Amino acid sequence: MLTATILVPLIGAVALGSARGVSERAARAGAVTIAAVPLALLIAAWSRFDPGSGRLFQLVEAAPWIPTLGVAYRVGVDGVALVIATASALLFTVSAAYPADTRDRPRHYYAWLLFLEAVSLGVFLALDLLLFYVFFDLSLVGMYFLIGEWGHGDAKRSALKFFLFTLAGSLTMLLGILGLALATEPLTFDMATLIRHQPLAGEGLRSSLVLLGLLFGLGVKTPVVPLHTWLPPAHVDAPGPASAILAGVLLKMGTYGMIRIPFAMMRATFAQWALVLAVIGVISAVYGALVALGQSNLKRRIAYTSVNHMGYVVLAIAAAGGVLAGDEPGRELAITGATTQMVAHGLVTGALFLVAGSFWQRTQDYDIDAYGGLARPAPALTGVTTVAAFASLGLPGLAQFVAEFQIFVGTFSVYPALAAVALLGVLITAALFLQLLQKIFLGDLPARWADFPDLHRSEAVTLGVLVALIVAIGVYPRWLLDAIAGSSRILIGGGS
Amino acid sequence: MPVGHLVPEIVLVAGAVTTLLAVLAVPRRLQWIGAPLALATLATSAWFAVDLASDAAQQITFFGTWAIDGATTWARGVVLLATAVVVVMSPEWFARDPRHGEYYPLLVLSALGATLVAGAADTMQLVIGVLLSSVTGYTLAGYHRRSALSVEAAMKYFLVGALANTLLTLGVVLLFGMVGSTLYEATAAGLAGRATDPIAAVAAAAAVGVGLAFKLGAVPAHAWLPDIAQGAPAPSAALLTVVPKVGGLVALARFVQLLPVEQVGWRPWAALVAAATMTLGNLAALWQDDLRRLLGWSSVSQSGYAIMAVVALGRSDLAVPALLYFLLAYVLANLAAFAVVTELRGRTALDAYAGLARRRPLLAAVLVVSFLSLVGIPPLAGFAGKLALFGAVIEGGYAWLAGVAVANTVVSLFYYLRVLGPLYFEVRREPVPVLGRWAGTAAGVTAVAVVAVGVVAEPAFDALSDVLLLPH
Amino acid sequence: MTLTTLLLVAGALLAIGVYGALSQQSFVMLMMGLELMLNGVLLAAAGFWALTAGGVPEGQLLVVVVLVVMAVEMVLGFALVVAVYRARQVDMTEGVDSMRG
Amino acid sequence: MTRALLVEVAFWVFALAALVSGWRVFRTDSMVRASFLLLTSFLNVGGILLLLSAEYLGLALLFMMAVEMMVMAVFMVMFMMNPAGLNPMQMVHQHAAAVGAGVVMFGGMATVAFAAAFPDRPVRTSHGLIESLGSELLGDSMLVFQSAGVTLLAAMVGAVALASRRGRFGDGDEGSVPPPLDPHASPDVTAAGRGDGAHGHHAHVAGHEDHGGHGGHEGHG
Amino acid sequence: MLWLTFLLPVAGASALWPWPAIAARGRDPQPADEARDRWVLGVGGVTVVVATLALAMRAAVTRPRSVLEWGGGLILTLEVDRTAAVVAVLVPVVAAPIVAYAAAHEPHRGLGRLVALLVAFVGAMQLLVVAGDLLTLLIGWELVGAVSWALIGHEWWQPEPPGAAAHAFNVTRFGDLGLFLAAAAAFHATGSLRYADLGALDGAALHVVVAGSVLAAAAKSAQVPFSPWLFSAMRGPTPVSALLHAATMVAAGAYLLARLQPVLAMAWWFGPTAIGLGLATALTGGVVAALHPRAKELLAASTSAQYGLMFVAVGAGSTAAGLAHLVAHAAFKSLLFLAAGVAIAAVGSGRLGRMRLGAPLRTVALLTLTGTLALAAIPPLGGAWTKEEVVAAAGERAPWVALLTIAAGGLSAFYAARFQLLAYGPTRRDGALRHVRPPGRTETIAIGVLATFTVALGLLWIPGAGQLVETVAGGTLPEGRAWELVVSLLLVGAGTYAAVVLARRQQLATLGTSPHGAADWLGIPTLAQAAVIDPTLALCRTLARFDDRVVDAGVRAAAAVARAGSRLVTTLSGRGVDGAVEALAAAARRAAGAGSRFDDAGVDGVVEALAAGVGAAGRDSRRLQTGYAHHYYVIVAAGAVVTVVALALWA
Repeated sequence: MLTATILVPLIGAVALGSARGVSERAARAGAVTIAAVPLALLIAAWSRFDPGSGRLFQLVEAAPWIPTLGVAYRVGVDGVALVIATASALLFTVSAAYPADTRDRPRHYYAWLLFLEAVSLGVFLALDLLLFYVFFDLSLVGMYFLIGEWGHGDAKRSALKFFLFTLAGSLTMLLGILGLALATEPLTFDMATLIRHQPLAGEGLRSSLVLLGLLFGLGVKTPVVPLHTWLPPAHVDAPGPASAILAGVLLKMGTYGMIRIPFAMMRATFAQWALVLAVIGVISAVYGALVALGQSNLKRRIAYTSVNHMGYVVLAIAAAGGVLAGDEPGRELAITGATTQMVAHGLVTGALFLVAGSFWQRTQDYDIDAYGGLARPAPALTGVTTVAAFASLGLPGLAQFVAEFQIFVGTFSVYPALAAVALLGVLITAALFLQLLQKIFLGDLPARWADFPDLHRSEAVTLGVLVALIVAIGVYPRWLLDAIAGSSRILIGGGS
Repeated sequence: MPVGHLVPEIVLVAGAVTTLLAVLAVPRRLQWIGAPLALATLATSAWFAVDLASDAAQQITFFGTWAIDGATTWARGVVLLATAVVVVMSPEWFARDPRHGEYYPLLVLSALGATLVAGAADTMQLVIGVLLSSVTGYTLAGYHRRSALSVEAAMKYFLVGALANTLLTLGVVLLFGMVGSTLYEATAAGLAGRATDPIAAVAAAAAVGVGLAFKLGAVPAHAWLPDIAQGAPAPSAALLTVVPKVGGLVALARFVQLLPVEQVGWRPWAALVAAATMTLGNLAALWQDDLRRLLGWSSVSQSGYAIMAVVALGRSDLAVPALLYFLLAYVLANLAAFAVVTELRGRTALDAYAGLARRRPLLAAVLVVSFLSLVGIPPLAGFAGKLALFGAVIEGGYAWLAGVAVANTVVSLFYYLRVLGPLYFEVRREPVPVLGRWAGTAAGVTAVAVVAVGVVAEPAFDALSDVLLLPH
Repeated sequence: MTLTTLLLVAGALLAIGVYGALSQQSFVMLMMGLELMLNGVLLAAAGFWALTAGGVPEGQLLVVVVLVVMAVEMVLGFALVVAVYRARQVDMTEGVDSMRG
Repeated sequence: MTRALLVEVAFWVFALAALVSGWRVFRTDSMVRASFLLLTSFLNVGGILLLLSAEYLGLALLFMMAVEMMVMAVFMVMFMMNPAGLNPMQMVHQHAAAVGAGVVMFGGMATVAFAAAFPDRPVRTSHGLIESLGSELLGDSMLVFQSAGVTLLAAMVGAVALASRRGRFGDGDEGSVPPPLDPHASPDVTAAGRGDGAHGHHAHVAGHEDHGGHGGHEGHG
Repeated sequence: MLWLTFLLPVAGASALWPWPAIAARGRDPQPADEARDRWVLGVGGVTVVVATLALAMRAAVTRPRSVLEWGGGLILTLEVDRTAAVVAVLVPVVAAPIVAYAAAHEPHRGLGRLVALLVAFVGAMQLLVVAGDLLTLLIGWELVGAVSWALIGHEWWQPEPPGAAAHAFNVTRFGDLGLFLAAAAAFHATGSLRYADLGALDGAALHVVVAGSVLAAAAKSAQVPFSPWLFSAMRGPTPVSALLHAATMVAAGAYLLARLQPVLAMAWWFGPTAIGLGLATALTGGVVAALHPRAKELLAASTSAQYGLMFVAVGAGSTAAGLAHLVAHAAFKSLLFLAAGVAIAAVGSGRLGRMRLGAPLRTVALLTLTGTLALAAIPPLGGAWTKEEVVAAAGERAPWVALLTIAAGGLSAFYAARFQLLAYGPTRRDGALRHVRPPGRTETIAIGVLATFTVALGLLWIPGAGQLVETVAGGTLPEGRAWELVVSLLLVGAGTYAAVVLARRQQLATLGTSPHGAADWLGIPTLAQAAVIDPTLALCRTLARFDDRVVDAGVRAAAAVARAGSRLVTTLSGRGVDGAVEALAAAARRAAGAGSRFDDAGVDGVVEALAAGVGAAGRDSRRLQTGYAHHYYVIVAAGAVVTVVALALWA
């Protein structure tokens, strides 16, 4: 079943890419349909997933690949992976449905999108380190072509920078992965085994280097300050749906990887370095928020809030792994919160970037100061953006509050001072989003935007789905949290 | 005298001679006959090589001068495969040259030279193999006798080669002076004993090392490679950027294992050469506006990666598999790229590749696969190769070298994307004429092989898991 | 005539050869430098054969191999000089510099 | 005078002659003279080989080098400008670097000569050495020998392919150019324009000459 | 069931919001539509609020407790204790007339949203009130803040309200951080967020919880130094000011302290802090209210001051007194705001100096007077009783605390009189009876209802009422001392008298006309602007620029060094030994050039700089490939030497 979630979009991508004479409409309809299949499969997987079973990985499917090197095709889920994968599948479906300017190459556009979906889901479902890396790297290729071909502005340069920067990260991570796997005897890349055996435990310098390699690689992708500079240009120049996926799915690979690999497989070493990571997380959170407030470009501002929000995730992960024993409830909360934040941030920021994409399609202008009073001509757009903005600043009743509350409460158990400093980010985020709303939607309406078109039907429907989920998680998150919490407990307890 | 252990090579000699005689006999319209004959020769040799690998144990044979271990077998296979691809690319390219018949026997002899280098277990044999590989190489490089660039490339190839071979010979003579024999086994034993001292050993190893660096296109004897890639006939460039390397690398790996580490610090030296080679190659490739020259420099950098495996020899079980697998991956990807260049009639200005994806989507796809494999993007062959290399050096205690390689890989991505970006993102309307059917087929086949070898890597790694690199 | 003196003479020949190879502009003169180097190698090989290896036949073969290297390199070298001259009317290293960078 | 002393004196004579003539190779104005000086150097090394009881090899070297140097001299006369060295000329570059490299080379070899401990196993007798070479060639080292044969064959084929002025089908280098970018272009274009694919055969890269153009040889410097 | 007090208003609001748009069916609104909309929204809104009131009363009697698993170990608890019961009932009681007033009084544009948000606010406030744990409290706490933002910015098309709304939200959110911290500390220490488990706190966690709660409460209740946000909130429509920024939302701070008083009091410093904050706010707020030239701002400052009094009461340990004053204040202050709204609508300006509507709006003026008297704490109104209880509570602590409280009371008498005299005082002699817009019937009734409520609280003066209050609110009321009552009444009288005298001299309106003077919260906003907001924004802009280019300085410098190095190597090897000296000089020149180029590089990212360095190294390394074969020979020779060294060195 999980294999199918990867294969269906992959086959779809190949089919769509090689088909002839497909109209824009048909390509989009086909892409949405194919993109929705993994979503359906993952929902089905969710129903079969038993969070209370005490086993970390479930629904495992495996096949030999390169047994000589201990590499196998292994997929499966724990609660963390399951919810992130499902959210990603949803985001892909929504992004495919969101109208985009495909520049007369609809087949290729949607084929790359589906390819990206396949490999992104692969990252979250892989239970083999090398398989994980394979998908991790391929996601860069897919995104490179999406930004380079369908981006705007200085898209080629941004795509190049994105690819170079993140490849540097992923290769460093590869070195870490190798360093970790080579410590096993016999050689294996099986995640479950590595979690069970904790290779490199207590091997001073070597394990520290491996950990730093892993964290560097994953930190680039997350991104944490100061490894974040690829993010703003990539976001600004990417088409709206690609931005949504970049923020909603690709960034998660970094933090998901942190939970999956260094956190779970190198618990002792991780605990040694957790404080450093936590400080970096706090810096990312506060710095990202401050820089976001200083931006007058809509997409850059949203992009930097991603740095802020992912900073919380990093902080929570560091806190959860900061000690080897003690404070279990708080650390569980931190991990659950980190995961929830990944899901929530994906939905919220995805929605915000789709909105930004709508702006580009209408006006080709991202300058916040150029707008004003758009609430009059575009009330629906205003409403959706307001909900998303409030979700992003962590208003209760919307998804991200649940996550951030857990993160702060959980982190406080281990690093109270850092949690307190990180809270400032919440305040700055509030300021920057209110200012954003005020400058774009409220106040005087410049004459040139008098007939600014409101959301089209397809935009409204897709954003509506996201908003509905944001509210659903915010109001009653139990269905989500319970799926995660079982795995958090096991991860904190160190079992497999 | 176990002549059977040499059947693949004997077949090559016989085939080369037969082909030579045939092309001398047939009229100019039929000069292409050399291609099928050469192919048949290569195929027969390969068949015997496989046969031999399954029949004979891995051993040093022929009075200690010839190693028929897994490494030799693998090198034979890769060399024959690469040569066959080049043979397929050639007839259309040389269609205008009435005397291109001799080209095919030279290709076969070049393959023989590389094989002899790879299998040599005797320093004299090594020198002769290098020499054969070199002289055929000079000729292949200069085969466009009327093309200024072709003869220039050949001349520089020769000049660097002659100096390097002289140094190699000097090193071999010094080694002989120390141990009184040219056999590898005797050399290793002699050097390990206390009879010798580090000074002469270092001098000899340095001379041999620089000599072999020429075959690899490694620093400091790398300068010929970009010129060959740019100036030599495209099929020759395809051959010379890959085939001599296969032999040279196996030979280097074989040779360094003879040296006692406590007297000759070959491991750090190899690491240094690897780092310098990959860095120089990548840096110099960055701003090339000529695709073939870019490929040449990239080829230099790929040698640097390959030498990483040499560093880890004896310290990691992965070293030999990594070396041999990476060679295969590199050879396939590089051949695919040159096959595309050939099919595009030698089109080489970077700008002329912009918008190719819409005019020639399949060739563009081959180029993408080839370049991404050279970068090491999974699941292409280059990825598994680099993975094994990184694993080997990390296990061998040279993690910093892996770090250097990572940085270099990122840099290399830049120039590959300088080609691939415009290839896909720009729109051009000019027609893009191609050469014919065969070079395109070669491009397609090698690209598919790059994917297949990467995805289905297990057979290769399984086969390589018990490969020996005699006499160690 | 000890091994040391032989090696010194060989080294001197090699040194002169290296000097020639590096300093001569003309291809032919440059190749003479290489020849001179090989001359030194040859001397060293013969010296080793006679003084350290106890006259094993391999040593004689080694000298032959050096001779082969010498001959083969020169043959190809001259052929290339001819080819370059015909294609470009150039016989010096400075004349073939169209490919650089 | 004992035989040993005689050998010693002969060695130094040969050695000095080899070195001096070797040095003079690069100090003469005429290439022809240079090639004869090189021959002299070789002949003297051949003499040392004879002293080392390598009669066969010494003689082989003498003959081979005599022939080769004759070829070289003829070559000078036939192809090269300033064949007879009538005009004084100094065609030298990067002189200091070359001297430095030579010094380093000598230093290295001298270090090896003085400091390295080579085994001391002089050849016992000159008797049967040539026979042993024969049996080595066709015995233990047959592979090397045969490979060398193939290499010589390849060298011949290659040299002929590259250098012959007349081929079986007319001009030796007719049509030996890369295919033009545009298949419909006139067949007799050279590779000169290959650097610029966008302009096909019309472009010329500065710095190299069409083979057909008889612009003559550009001076150096 | 308890959830309904939250869900019902929210559901009602979501039905009311789109009503005008649905009713208009896409047509432009007609005058008849307006009347119908007002009727529907008013009746609908009041109905929902009244239904909520019924639910709240039921809950106040049954004291139910409800638990909801939120997942991941988080549990939402609703719990009604005595304190909660009082406020839960109070909120809809005050809200009902205000909603009716809003439906009748406010402009038609956006009316559906306004009424809906007011109703939704009731729900959010109820959640805050009935919360039984810190998480639920935080949810309600932030929700009312968000609704407050939307309501202050109700007239979003105007230039000012959106910014004012953001200001109010940001300041109160700063306080919310305190609740986050409190929740985190409580969870860390006890593993639970429930109020009931907070008793187990001790040590650092206790102090964090107390400090967080006090911070949140102070911000929400507009205590010094957070008070200015309440001025921003005055940009909202009058009903909003009446409901949120006078009667209820602002009350949340005082309510929280009262609700958690037993826990908070476990920290020794809680009492002094709360009293200090409260007194400071009461006195400064009194001064500001006495001086401010605008009606709503006067009332807002007074609101801060009155909540200061409640802080004093709770800090002194008498939650009952604080709670009683909270109720009384809710009644009269919402009344006064509605009255102010009528006055502002009548003259079209918020400036007190322009009003004096006693003659034209006699009914409203009389109704207003009840509120003013209650604010001034003149018996027999309930406000006076509750204030005296606060004074008594303060006196329990220390006489000087009581005295300061009494002084604050004197100030409130002064500004109450000032408000009454200026807004609804006798008409000026010079100004003829102007034409003013009279209030509608609904407005008057709404004001009347609140006035009735205010007056009804006078029943507290009946002996024995104190016991009833103790029963209802819990805790004990302090015994008042006679001297306190006497002094207090004297000061009230003095304050009133001063106002009347100033009014006679025509100086009452012109006190403190400067907007930046004492009337503007003693310069706190200016200070905040200069010390917090401007530096933060400047920091943001600087960081943004920094992020774009300066981070790279180090990287760029490293790149420059690498570049110079690579050039050096290149030139050395390219030119041979002869050129070495020359090359060194050239490299130095180029390094200098690189330095100057570095300045010109302009805005570039970290990676760009690194990339530029690598790229330059790439260009330079190509120079190694000179095209001359003899240079390649030098490279080989040098490489051989390096090889020898390497092999020998690392053996």
